[in-house]
Amino acid sequence: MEFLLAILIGLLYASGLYMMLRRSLVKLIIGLILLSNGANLLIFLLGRITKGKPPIIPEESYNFLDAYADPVPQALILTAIVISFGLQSFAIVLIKRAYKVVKTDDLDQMNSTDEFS
Amino acid sequence: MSEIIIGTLATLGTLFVLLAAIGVIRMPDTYLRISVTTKAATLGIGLILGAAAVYFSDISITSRVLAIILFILLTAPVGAHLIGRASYFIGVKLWKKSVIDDLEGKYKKTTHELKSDLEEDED
Amino acid sequence: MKTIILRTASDYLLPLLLLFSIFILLRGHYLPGGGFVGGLIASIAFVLHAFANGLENTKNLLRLHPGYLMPLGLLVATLAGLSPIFVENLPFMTGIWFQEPLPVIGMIGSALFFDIGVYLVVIGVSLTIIFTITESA
Amino acid sequence: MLLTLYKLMLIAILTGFLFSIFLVFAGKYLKGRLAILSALVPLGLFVYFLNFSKRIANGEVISQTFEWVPSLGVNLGFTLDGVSLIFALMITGIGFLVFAYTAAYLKGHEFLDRFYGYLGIFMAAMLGVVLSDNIISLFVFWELTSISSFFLIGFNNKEEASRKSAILALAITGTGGLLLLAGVLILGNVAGTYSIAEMLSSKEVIADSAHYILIVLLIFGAAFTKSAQFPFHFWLPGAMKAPTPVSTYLHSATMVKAGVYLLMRFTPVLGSTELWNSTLIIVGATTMVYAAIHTIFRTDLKGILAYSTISALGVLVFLIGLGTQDALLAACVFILVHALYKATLFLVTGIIDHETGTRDITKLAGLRKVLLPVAIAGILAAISNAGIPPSFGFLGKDLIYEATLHFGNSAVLLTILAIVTNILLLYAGFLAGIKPFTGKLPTTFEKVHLPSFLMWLPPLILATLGILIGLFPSIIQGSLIQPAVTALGESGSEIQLKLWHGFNLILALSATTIGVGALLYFIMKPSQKLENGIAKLEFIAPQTLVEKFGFGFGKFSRFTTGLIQNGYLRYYVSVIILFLVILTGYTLIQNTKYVFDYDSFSVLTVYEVLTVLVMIVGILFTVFTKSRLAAVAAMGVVGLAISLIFVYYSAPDLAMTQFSIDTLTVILFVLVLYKLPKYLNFSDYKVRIKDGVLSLVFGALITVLALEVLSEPQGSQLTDYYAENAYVLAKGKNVVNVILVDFRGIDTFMEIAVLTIAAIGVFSLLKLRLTSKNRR
Amino acid sequence: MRSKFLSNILLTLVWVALTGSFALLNFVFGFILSFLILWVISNGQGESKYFKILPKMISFIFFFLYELFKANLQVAYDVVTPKFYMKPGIVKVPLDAKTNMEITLLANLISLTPGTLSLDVSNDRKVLYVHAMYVSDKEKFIKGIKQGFEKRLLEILR
Amino acid sequence: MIQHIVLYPIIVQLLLAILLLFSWNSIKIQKLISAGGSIISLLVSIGLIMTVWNEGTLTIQSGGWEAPFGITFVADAFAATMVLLTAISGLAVSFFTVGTILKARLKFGFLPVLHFLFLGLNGAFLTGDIFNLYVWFEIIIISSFVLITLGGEKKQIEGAVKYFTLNIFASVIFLTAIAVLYGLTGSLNMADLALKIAAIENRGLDEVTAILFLIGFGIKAAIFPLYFWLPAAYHTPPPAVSAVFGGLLTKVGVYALIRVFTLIFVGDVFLENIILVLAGFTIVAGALGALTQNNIAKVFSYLIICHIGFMILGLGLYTEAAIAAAIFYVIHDIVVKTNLFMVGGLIYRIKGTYSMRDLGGIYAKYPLLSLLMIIPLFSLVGIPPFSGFWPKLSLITESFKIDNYWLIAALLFGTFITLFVIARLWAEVFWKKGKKLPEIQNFRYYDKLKIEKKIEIVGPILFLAFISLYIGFGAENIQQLAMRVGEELMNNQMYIQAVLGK
Amino acid sequence: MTLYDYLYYILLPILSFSIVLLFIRFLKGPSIVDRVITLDLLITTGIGVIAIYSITTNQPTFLDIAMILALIAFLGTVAFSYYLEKRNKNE
Ligand code: NA
Ligand code: NA
Repeated sequence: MEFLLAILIGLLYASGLYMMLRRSLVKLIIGLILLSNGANLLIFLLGRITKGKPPIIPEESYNFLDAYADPVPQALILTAIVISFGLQSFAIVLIKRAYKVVKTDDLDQMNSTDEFS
Repeated sequence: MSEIIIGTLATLGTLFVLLAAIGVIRMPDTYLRISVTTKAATLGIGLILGAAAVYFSDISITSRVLAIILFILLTAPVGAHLIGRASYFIGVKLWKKSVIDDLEGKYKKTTHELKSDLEEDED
Repeated sequence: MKTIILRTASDYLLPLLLLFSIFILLRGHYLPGGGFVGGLIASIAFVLHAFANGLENTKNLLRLHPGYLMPLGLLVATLAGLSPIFVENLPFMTGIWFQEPLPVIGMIGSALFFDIGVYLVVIGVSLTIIFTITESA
Repeated sequence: MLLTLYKLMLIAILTGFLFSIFLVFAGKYLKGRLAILSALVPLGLFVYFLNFSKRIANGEVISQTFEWVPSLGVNLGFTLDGVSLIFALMITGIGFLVFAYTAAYLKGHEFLDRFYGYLGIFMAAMLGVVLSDNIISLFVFWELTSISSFFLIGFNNKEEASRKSAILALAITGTGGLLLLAGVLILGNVAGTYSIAEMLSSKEVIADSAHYILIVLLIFGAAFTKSAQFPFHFWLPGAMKAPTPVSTYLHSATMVKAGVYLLMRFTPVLGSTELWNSTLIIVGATTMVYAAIHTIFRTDLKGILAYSTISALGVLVFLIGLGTQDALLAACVFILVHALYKATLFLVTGIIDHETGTRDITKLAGLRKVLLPVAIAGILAAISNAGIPPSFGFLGKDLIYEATLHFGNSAVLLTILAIVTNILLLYAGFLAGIKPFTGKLPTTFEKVHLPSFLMWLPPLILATLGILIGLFPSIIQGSLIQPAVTALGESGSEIQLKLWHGFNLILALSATTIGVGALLYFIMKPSQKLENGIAKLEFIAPQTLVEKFGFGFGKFSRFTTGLIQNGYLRYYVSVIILFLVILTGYTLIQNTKYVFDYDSFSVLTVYEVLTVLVMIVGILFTVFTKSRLAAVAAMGVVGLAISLIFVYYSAPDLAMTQFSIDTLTVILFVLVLYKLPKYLNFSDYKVRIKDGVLSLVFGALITVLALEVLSEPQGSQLTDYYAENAYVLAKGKNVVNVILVDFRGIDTFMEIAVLTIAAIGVFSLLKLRLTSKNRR
Repeated sequence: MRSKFLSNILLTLVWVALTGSFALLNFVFGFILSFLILWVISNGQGESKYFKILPKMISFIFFFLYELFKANLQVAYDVVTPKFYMKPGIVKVPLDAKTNMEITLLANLISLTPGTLSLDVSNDRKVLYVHAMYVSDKEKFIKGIKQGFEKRLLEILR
Repeated sequence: MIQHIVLYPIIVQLLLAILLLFSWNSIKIQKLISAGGSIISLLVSIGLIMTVWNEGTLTIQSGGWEAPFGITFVADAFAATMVLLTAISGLAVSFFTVGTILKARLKFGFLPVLHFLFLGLNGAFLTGDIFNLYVWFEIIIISSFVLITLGGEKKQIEGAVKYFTLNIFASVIFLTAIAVLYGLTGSLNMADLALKIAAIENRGLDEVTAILFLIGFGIKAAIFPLYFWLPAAYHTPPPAVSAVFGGLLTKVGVYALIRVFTLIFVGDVFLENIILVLAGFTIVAGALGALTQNNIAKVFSYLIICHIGFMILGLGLYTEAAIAAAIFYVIHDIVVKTNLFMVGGLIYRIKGTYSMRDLGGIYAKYPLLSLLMIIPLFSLVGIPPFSGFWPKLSLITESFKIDNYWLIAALLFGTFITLFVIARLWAEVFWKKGKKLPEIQNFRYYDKLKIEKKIEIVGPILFLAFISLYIGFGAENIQQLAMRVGEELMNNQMYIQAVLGK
Repeated sequence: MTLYDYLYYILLPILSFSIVLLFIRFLKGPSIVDRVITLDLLITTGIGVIAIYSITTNQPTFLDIAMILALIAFLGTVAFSYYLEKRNKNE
């Protein structure tokens, strides 16, 4: 499964990047979302995955009785997911605003700030 | 004994879910697909969750299972209603072999106000 | 959306979801859940209400702009984090606990208040974002 | 007592700075009285330095160090020896006269206070240069002279030409300054000290060092630019845009001599090598001849003086290049000679300009009738310039010929060059000092008045000095010249400055020079035609070349900047990714084992494979669908699949959060989307393929990296610690949650802060509308 | 007032069930919590009726489960067999149900039953538009709904 | 516990942000809180750096969990210096904001977000945990997104899209690097990582991770060829925002690079060479860019890039003296760049334009103000003995010591272009005769401002100018500090010892 | 065959297969409504998968996820409907 996940993560990175290389602002944001999903899964995978053993201490016990999954990557990803949510929601609104003021979704038409003046 | 109950519930549930899936694939129009999914899946999931409840046979888990079922029962039909209605707005066509469409022309285009036209009928 | 079906359903879903959200919040320390998901569910409750009844009604229901929940939550979390400094001269965010556990919630301690802070902030944030977008839509 | 005196040396330098800071705040209120009072500053300093002359004459070298930035080896180390003293006196002495002159010259000018401010800074900086023993502090002051020069050249800054000249001068001298910086730093490193005095003892080490050539070239670069040596000379004529006092003070008497000073200062450290001497001789000779020839083609008095100044600077560099005791002696003397007569000529020119409103030599004549004291000054200066006995200039010229004549094999050639230069310089001096005053006074100038004594007295004093010293060379011989030559490392024989050496070859050469020069003056008539003639050659002039280079460079920078910063976001992303791919790819390929421990991987099951499959297709669908809404919905599917993966692999909290957030994101998208235009496919096929390849390579890289990492052992001590303590110490059983609110609570804290900020952002982005009313 | 109290009790029960702890303290906590929630959200809401008649309700639940199962089989059969026997269409069903609660419950129950889907209620609340898979006879279909779900439902609710 | 003070800069900013949010409806109160809070913040930072100077590196384990299990906060000389600079720059900007930012913007959360930004900066400097650093980075970027878009004008949005995309992209790479790091070591504490990374046998993976950090932080630091977002965006927001961005934001990237490459990834010659090459190109590319622009804010933006190259160069040279020089440059640059954009803001306020073509005549009309503005300009160029001069000494010397003349050439080139550009700017903006520009409606020209407003604008510039002067003329003290930092950084055992006690 | 094997090797794959079927409909569309429906149904099926998985792993914890899924999935449908209605009104 690790092998498959590694490929899946690669695909997430690749497709995220590909979307970022399009000219549409919407695609750009979708690309960023795919990328951050990829990064989260990468943390998950590289933290080593364990099946069916959530890191929750059983009732009536002070300690794990059995094997358990590494909780650290999970905590990290949780934080990362929430943070990306904040950024994504801002990004989505940015699209809206951009369309309102620039009147296009086409990124190629948003380069006035790079022009010589 | 409980194993048999669990197995049966889970099997039935799974089959209903599968049924819903096949239904969604096969049904010829959107409304029919909505129709099929809401029920089959609801029932199926209810049964599967029931199996889980029996398996764990713990009061807190059972009540949680009941809560999930309750939620699904509450939300699934509302969702179906909303999306079905929306389909009509955006002009999703009925299957060509449909026999009747009482809704035709009853929505006001701009406000989505829905007429009953009952007075007209009574006249 | 003008549909009584949704409106009626949301009236009943609202308290149910809120209850549920608190449940999720409080059990986080023992089982999956916690302030974040709890807060999300609470905000979903209000969002549903808003979809069904219109934003104005939901805002009236809330009385206060949801945005104020953000500093409130942050303040709760900060105070929870600061409490060890003042109480026992321990580092910021050190957990301090009451002696006796409560049912469901378990041990009451600064971590719980911190989670409540998270809960409030998440509600404030989600509602602010969704309401703002809906309003300007 | 001694100590206080020493300390004064720092204060002496600071005086100028303090003076100008004082002017910044008080200048406006002092304007009327300011002028004369200001002149007291350089006068006081002149007297102060004069006080040292006796001790210097006795062979003392006064030095004092003040710590500044000792951790960088930078001290304010000051040394007063013969060379420094000559320069210090020149700076303060001529400074005094120029300050006084300015009082009248710029009388009533609205920015007079600023002008004095700049002059004050300049004077202080220049003193700093000539007194510094620490080469870093020398550099510091050196740069300050360039900067103050920039402000002075640009003083009439409403004129574009003035601004342009200021920038050009700064560009050239600034470049030189940076070369100097590199030079002194490398030199300091090689020598192991930044103190010039200490370097003297490691002369051999420096000369033998592999970096000797580099050091010398860098220092040459600095000296040549500052002292306007060919081909860096062209900024100087441009600098004449500055008010005349500036031209007098900076661009003829003092600042431009900083380069000469630098060469002199480093002669004992770096000199006496083939590289050093030959380069200086060649550059100096070229400059002196080239600039001297140029004077013929000028009609603007200041232009003439500018080129003759360049030529004189060439002579000085040439003499330092010769490097013999004779030559260095000649250099020391000639510096003074030149300072006296050239300053006079500039001041005279200033008066002419000020009173007649023109500097065009073809129009000026007969002014002796209206400006007699000025005429006297001019003529005296011209005499000294010409080297006519008994002027100081005669002494100087003698010494130059003395030096060239005794310079081994090339003596003849060098002497001829010196003669040619001197002839042309004589011509130039006559033009500036005599021509305007002789002949018939044009009617237009009849109403010209003699200006305030503040203006004519300074040149007269300088000119008179030029004669007096010639008559009584002993005034300076022991007190100034001898110590200076000693300081240059030539402690050989005692120096005798005499006007009369008897009839000898040198006298003959002098006579020839004067004769031919005078002849030239009577034959040649400066004219606009000549000036126009040389203008035709401008396209190969160094200035043109430099300007062309500058222009080309500007074009080049626009081109490259436009290429790099082309405005297309996707291109930016590509470049960054390409960079990443190349670097990491290179490293990975070099180090990868490609041996994966498949056994340690968990088994594939049907439901997992199907989940992953759905996810893969979902991703592809998101990427390739033509409908935005479908793409958004597909992201929902992807999110669900990820949640399921989290479920399979024991991460319930993650699954919950991932799912709820994905749903929320989809909702936000949906709420925003309907106002947007349709998804358009902008890019063509080729671009898509190119991007696709890049993306796939990037993805593959990440996959390989992941597999590589997985094949390494990992044991986290965190995990065990958390497991042991989650319940016992942190009183929670959901370890993930315990980490989130306790072990790593700050992460979560800031995560909600991020959310808060994002919400504010969303709120303000959508609600805040800047209207024309609240826009400003 | 009474219905509010009922709601409060009901929510308390839900809480207790969710938490799975029947300790007295948990009841009290659940009650206070529900009270607070109801208080928070009660602003601007009209009276609402909660389940009054328990037995009827239970019988209704069984009736519904039976319908659900039966209809599911019917639909299942149609889905898995190659040929479609259905005659779908949208039917206008006049309503006797009046209150929001009544209409909503009815509509949802109809939707939950396989083969039928409540599409919308007219703005004057007089008519429910239902999409159905089998409308060979329109009148019979309407009657089925009115006699079946609506009647039983109203019995409970009124 | 004396260690509490490590977290005070963070807590103060956090409380400020919260208070500001509570006072959402009253700009007046917000202004008071922001100004007062910034002063408190400065005092706290001074307290911190003095404590650190006397007591050595301080650490505090947040939550009381011993390292490496909790999140450790570490105040070494480097971190304390950066915190102090944040406070200084923050104080100036906070006042400048009050004087220059539109009411409309203030009503929509400008000040709270500004303080959130400072919070993020302080956190990033003080944390000793790599993932926590990521979180602080996110605070910083989201605040900067909000600040850069606040007002939502066309150019702001266009710039923001690029700024946003590339910065998020950097975060993703950063996160990827963390994933790899955790996958290799199972640790997040930076001191612990230093030990564990050193023990990894597969140096290739170690190197790849380092490269990922280099690129992730490099984007944020705006080094070549990763800096595209900066010229696209930095000139678009109001000057108060550009001032914080120009002064502090890119420096966080530099900070992170220096931190990571002196603590965790140590002694990789290949990487050091890459960093050197990039530094050289950064200097040159930034300089070329600055040469081409006519908008003064854009000129400043490119100069930021150019000078980032200087700092990175110090890192790449990787000697104690060079690192110290980089630190000195950072100290100088934060103050100067902040001030520079405020100066730009003042110029804008005077004439209503940023274009050098239209500007002019300021020196004639406002001589004292011009002289004030010349201080940051001179410091920027590093005209000796102004502040930018000193670090170059070591940079050149150290480049010479490895016989890399290209680097010296790049340094001199960068310096020269800076000099040239600023001279041209001075000539165009201050000297040139002012044109009569069409009056902008509702624009509040500097002339027409009340004296209090003028003080709010000029005061911060004056404040930072004084600090610049101090850095230049009191260079010895700064150099001592920089050398202490350099020494601490080059001996990462000190850091590890302080955090892990071993 | 134990109950575990039955659930794990037969039912779980069947449910996953259902997911694939649903996903095919998702891909086919044709209308956005179809996609929304299938998305909803996918989530519901996901709940089933999770429930079975929780039995096979003996981890009741996973049921909590099912709970969240059930709650939140609905909101997606509501939002899409809201969107479709609004877009339609605007056109
Ligand atoms: Na069939
Ligand atoms: Na139905």
